[in-house]
Amino acid sequence: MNLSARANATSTESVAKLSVRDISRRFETRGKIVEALKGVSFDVPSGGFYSIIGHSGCGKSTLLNIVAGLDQATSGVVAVDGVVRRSPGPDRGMVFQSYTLFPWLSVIENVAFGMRMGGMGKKERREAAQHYVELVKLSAFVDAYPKELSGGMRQRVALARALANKPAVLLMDEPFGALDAETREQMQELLLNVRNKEFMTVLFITHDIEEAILLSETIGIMAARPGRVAHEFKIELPYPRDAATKVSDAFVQNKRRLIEVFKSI
Amino acid sequence: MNLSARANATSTESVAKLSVRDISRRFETRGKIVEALKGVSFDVPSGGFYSIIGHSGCGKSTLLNIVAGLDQATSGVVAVDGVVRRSPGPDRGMVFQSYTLFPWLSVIENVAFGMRMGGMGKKERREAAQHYVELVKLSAFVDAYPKELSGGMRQRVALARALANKPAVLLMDEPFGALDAETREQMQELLLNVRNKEFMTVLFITHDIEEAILLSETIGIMAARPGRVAHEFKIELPYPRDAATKVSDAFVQNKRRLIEVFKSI
Amino acid sequence: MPTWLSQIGRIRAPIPAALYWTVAAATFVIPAAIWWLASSSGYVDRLFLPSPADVAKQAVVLAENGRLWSDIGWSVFRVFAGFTLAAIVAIPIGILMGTYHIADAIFEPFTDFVRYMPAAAFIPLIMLYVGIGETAKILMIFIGTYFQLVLLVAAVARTVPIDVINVAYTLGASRRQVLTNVVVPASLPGLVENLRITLGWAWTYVIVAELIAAQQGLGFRIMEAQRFLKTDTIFLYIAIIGLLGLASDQIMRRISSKTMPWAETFDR
Amino acid sequence: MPTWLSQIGRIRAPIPAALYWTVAAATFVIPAAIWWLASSSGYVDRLFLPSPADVAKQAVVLAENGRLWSDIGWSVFRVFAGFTLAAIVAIPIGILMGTYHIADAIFEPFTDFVRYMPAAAFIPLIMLYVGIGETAKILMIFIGTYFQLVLLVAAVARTVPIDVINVAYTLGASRRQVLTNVVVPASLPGLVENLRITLGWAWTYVIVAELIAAQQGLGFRIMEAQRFLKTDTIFLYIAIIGLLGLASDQIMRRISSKTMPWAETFDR
Amino acid sequence: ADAPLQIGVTIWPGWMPWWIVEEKGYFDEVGVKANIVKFKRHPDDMSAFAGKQLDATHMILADVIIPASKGVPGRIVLITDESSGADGIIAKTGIDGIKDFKGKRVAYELGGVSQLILMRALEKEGLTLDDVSSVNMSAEDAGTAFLAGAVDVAVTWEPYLSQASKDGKGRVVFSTADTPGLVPDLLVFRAETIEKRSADVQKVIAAWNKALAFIKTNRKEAVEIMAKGAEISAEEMEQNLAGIKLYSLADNVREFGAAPDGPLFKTADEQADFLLKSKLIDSKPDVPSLVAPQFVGAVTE
Ligand SMILES: Nc1ncnc2c1ncn2[C@@H]1O[C@H](COP(=O)(O)OP(=O)(O)OP(=O)(O)O)[C@@H](O)[C@H]1O
Ligand SMILES: Nc1ncnc2c1ncn2[C@@H]1O[C@H](COP(=O)(O)OP(=O)(O)OP(=O)(O)O)[C@@H](O)[C@H]1O
Ligand SMILES: [Mg+2]
Ligand SMILES: [Mg+2]
Repeated sequence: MNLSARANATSTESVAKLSVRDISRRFETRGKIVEALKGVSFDVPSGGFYSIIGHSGCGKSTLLNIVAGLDQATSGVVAVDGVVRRSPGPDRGMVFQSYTLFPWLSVIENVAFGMRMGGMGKKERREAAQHYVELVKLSAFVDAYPKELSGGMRQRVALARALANKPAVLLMDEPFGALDAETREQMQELLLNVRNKEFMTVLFITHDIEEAILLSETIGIMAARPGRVAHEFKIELPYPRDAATKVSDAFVQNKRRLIEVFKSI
Repeated sequence: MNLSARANATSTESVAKLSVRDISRRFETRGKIVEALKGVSFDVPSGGFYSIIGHSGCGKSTLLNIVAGLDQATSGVVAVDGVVRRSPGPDRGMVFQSYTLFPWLSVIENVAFGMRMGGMGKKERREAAQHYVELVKLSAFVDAYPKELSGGMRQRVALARALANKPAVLLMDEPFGALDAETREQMQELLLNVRNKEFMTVLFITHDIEEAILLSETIGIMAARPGRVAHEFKIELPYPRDAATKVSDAFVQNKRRLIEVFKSI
Repeated sequence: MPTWLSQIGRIRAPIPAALYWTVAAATFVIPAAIWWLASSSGYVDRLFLPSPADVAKQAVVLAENGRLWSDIGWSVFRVFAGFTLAAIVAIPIGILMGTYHIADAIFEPFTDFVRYMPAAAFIPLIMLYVGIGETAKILMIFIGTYFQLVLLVAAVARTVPIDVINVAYTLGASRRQVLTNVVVPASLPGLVENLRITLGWAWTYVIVAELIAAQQGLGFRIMEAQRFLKTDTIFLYIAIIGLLGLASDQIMRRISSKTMPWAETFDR
Repeated sequence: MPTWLSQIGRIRAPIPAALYWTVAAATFVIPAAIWWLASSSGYVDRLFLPSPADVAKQAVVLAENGRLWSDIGWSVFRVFAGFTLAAIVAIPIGILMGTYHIADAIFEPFTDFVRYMPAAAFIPLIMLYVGIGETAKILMIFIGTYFQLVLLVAAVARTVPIDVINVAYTLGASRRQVLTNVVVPASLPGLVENLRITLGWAWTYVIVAELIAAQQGLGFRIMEAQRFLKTDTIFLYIAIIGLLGLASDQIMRRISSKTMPWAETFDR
Repeated sequence: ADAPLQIGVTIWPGWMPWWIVEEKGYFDEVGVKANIVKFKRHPDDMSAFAGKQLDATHMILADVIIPASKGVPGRIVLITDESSGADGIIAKTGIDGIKDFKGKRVAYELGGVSQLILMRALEKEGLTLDDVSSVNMSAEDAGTAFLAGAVDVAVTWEPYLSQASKDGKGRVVFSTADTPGLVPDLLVFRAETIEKRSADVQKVIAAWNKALAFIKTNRKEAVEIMAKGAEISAEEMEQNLAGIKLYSLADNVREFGAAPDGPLFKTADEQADFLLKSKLIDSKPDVPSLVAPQFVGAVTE
């Protein structure tokens, strides 16, 4: 895989952590063709936070799946550290739009799954997992099975599971969609913290413009038919950020500008 | 069922469209007891719009399921027009937290399902369904199967399906969770319109405080452990409302007050 | 590296149809070649392993005198009739069993009791009550198939997600409608798959069924050939049963992938 | 109206255990009563329908002389050994078939070909290669069970949602780990259910297996009794097979509901 | 007005003449409505017979005697043939005689003709079944098992006997050729059929006789018809026929003799004693009542 990788990566001078190059994806079902993605390209530098916003059905989940290696692009490549990736791996952790927990594992076992796959010992991984379960405020439910959890709780378990695995690149598809405002804020702060500490690179899909601004360095605005990144928007806010950032003037300005751009597309 | 209904309904003097009376729900799994709901009571008048907000896992979905007749309360009753309801029926339409479409039916067939059950003719129901598919902006996907839709598109189909069935009471569990801001706004307006026209009574779960204020007459704020309605909050905004309502002073005031109350719980 | 090669090791990844059928063909050609070698080398007794040529010769003989066709016709008829009957009874009952706990109480324990019994042991009772005509043979296949099929149908009906059922209720479907308009279509892909599997079971009963006073049929002819040590005929007829099964399998697969475009399966 | 009564008609609603078992018991008691009436009224020939008393008498005789126990022991051993072997082989192969398209190409068409063949037709080849000892009988049950089981396992493995597999990949599971840590546990409830169903299938082969030089066993004794028209023994032994099956069914159900608390099923 | 008579038959060379009856339409010729119903396994046609599904079927003596003790009324009307070398005992090379059977694995069908033949053979050398290691299998399976080398001795029938000799796997050490009269094959009718439709029964026997006559006069064609029915070659059919002795009417008259003193009665009585001794039946039926000699007698007139 490495050979073609070099060739493809030449366009990115300083190698980006994650490069998405000219991705297209076409679905053909029963004669009908849907051009879900066409020529999507962007880079996320190491430790960067890139959010994608766009209307329902514009191709965001499709894009994330391709980046994760779970779906194959009709054309184009995805590279991590300049190496082309076509299949999924632990370097790209993912939180799915529909929280897919393992029904046969308890909360803590779900969170510890990645560590178990990595060969970590039982006691060690339970401790580590416990930590993340606490972070997502589910200590009271460590031994519950997914079917005994509420929607928002499941989403948080999925989040803890992805974080606990410490992926180099974290892909998140509307991870906070089912959460109330307060919990959502807590999770946003959690994400900001963890990312700082672990130096993760994040590719994030959201519908919440404020959330996008609070978290991201860059926001890619996608347009539909065919799905493409129509505009990239840099957020000029210093890190570390927290909930308080949202009431700053700079934040409000960024928001106003972003909404303008978004509407113009 | 009617007998006990009368007895139970006496406490509501002027019979409410939907009465929830002292509902408790306890889950017992592997020895552990979770008190998901305890003594939840409220009324929604005919044509009323009642929203429930509350932290993740506080029991909102459980409550809605009981109102729909899909789960059985440990104690307490639910009455529609003063008649106790213990099993599900078309008088209480529902949009689920996880959009559950019928995978073997196309978009239009999904939307027309309720009408088909009601015995409406094929041509007639297709026309009616077509109308709702257009309202949720999925005309291009009438014949697609659920597996070919994005998350937000599925949610809209579920919405159209519930609306098309014109239930007396509409129960909605975070129906707009997976939608981008613009589509969400469109759907909110759609809901306001349809409710006006069809004179539906709505019980609505959301995480979005602005959404709750924009849509509701009354907001029930739920607290957890055990789940209960800790506070009822009246929204003093005249109908008809629309997206513009959100920038009015009254709206902002309501929001500030609601957030205060919510935080105090 | 061609992409199809990298696809091979991937879970659920489809491989090119050409590759699929090449490999599948190889799984037939290789045993056939081994058979041919083994029988022609004389390493294995011809009496137990006739040569492909002998079998082919026998096929020509029987095809020419027409017996082959009448045997196929009769057995296909019996299996088809018995199986169809079993399906007609098992599908509604199985769906009820998987849906209503009370139906489960009525049918499941008793089915669990009867299904273990060797079908051949029912031959005397069958002869006593329905005689020795075609009905008896069809009934034998029915008994051999029904009790297994009904449990498989129930198992499928049980996997229909409760959410989907609940949605239908809130849309005003009556219990009856939920059964016919939700449980049935939701079970359909699993149902077709299980019918396909059970059709194979029905065929394995053709010998038992044709113990009952059959005058012709594939199972009857196999037994007759066994009596006279005609190993080539036995091999021929066994292979024909296999081929008939293989063909019906492929037909059922085609039908199911054509009629259920919404199901998530990996196609051939 | 008591609540349990209203539960009866509800889809997927559990009914009280007492009601369940009362109804289930009735499905045994009623046919037994009909049997008793039919045989004591003399309406049906005793030769075909011995009276319950005759059967009970025969049970006492055979239990006392020990033959009953040795027959049960031998048959249980054979069925258990053949079935276990079939499961050991079919589960891994079936899971591969349901997971890798290439494994499907290798095994499915050939299995589809072989599984239609009447197992009894393999008796001569079995005798040639493994003789007439216990191995032969166990192999017979293996052949009768394996080809059906492997397809059922594959069908189950195919229903594991692709999402769950994908999640595991993104958490760093290797393909091998996905197989063992995701596909296998996700298939487990369906697998256990299908093993339960196929165990019944294995039992129906006990007669065929004991055609091969058995000196004892339930199937053997049934055939012997048939030879001498000892209908009471036939009835006794058939009932015993049914009861053994019923018992093993209940045990497997218990095990599966105890070991898989996370599965969504309606319990008894 | 009467339904066609149902005559059960399992595959046995001595009963193949029915194929000629069918092919030549002898039933029509003699004016009786009758069907030949083929069964694979012997117990199955007996079940059908006991269940009143058949009016007649073919049996050996033990098959008549055992059900009789259970109240199934069968009447012997005709001896069709006698196994005369078609059933036999085949032993591995190295086993020279019956006395060497001691401790060897011997395959035979429990309770069937095979057991009878084996016991008769062992008796000759002063042995009993306890001296051998019994392996229970149908005659065909026993033959197959022998050819497969899975047993040392097998009681089986043609073509397994000649096949094993031909292949040099063993040799026939004993056969029904050594025991004349031991295994007569019989045509047995239900008692009530005989009572109600004795004329038809008589016609069935007449049809059978026509077939026998045809075999005599047109042996080549007859063998071909029978071979075609059995799906084997004419040579193989001949080989099968070599092991049996078809009974002519005259033979029948001789065997039935002057009831109840004829040789058939004597053999039957002996076998009933033998079955009783072997605990295969609980009580001895009245043997003479199992025979309906009038039909054989009538034809000769
Ligand atoms: N089947 C069950 N078994 C055990 N506990 C359950 C079950 N279903 C729900 N619960 C518990 O009941 C409580 C309420 O769950 P519910 O789904 O109603 O929450 P919710 O308010 O809808 O949350 P969210 O906003 O996250 O969807 C939770 O603590 C949950 O763990
Ligand atoms: N399997 C499929 N077959 C056919 N079309 C598909 C398939 N999957 C996705 N699509 C189409 O691709 C487009 C993009 O879908 P995608 O799920 O990426 O949208 P999205 O941006 O994630 O939307 P949302 O915000 O609603 O989740 C949609 O038009 C959808 O209909
Ligand atoms: Mg999406
Ligand atoms: Mg919820």
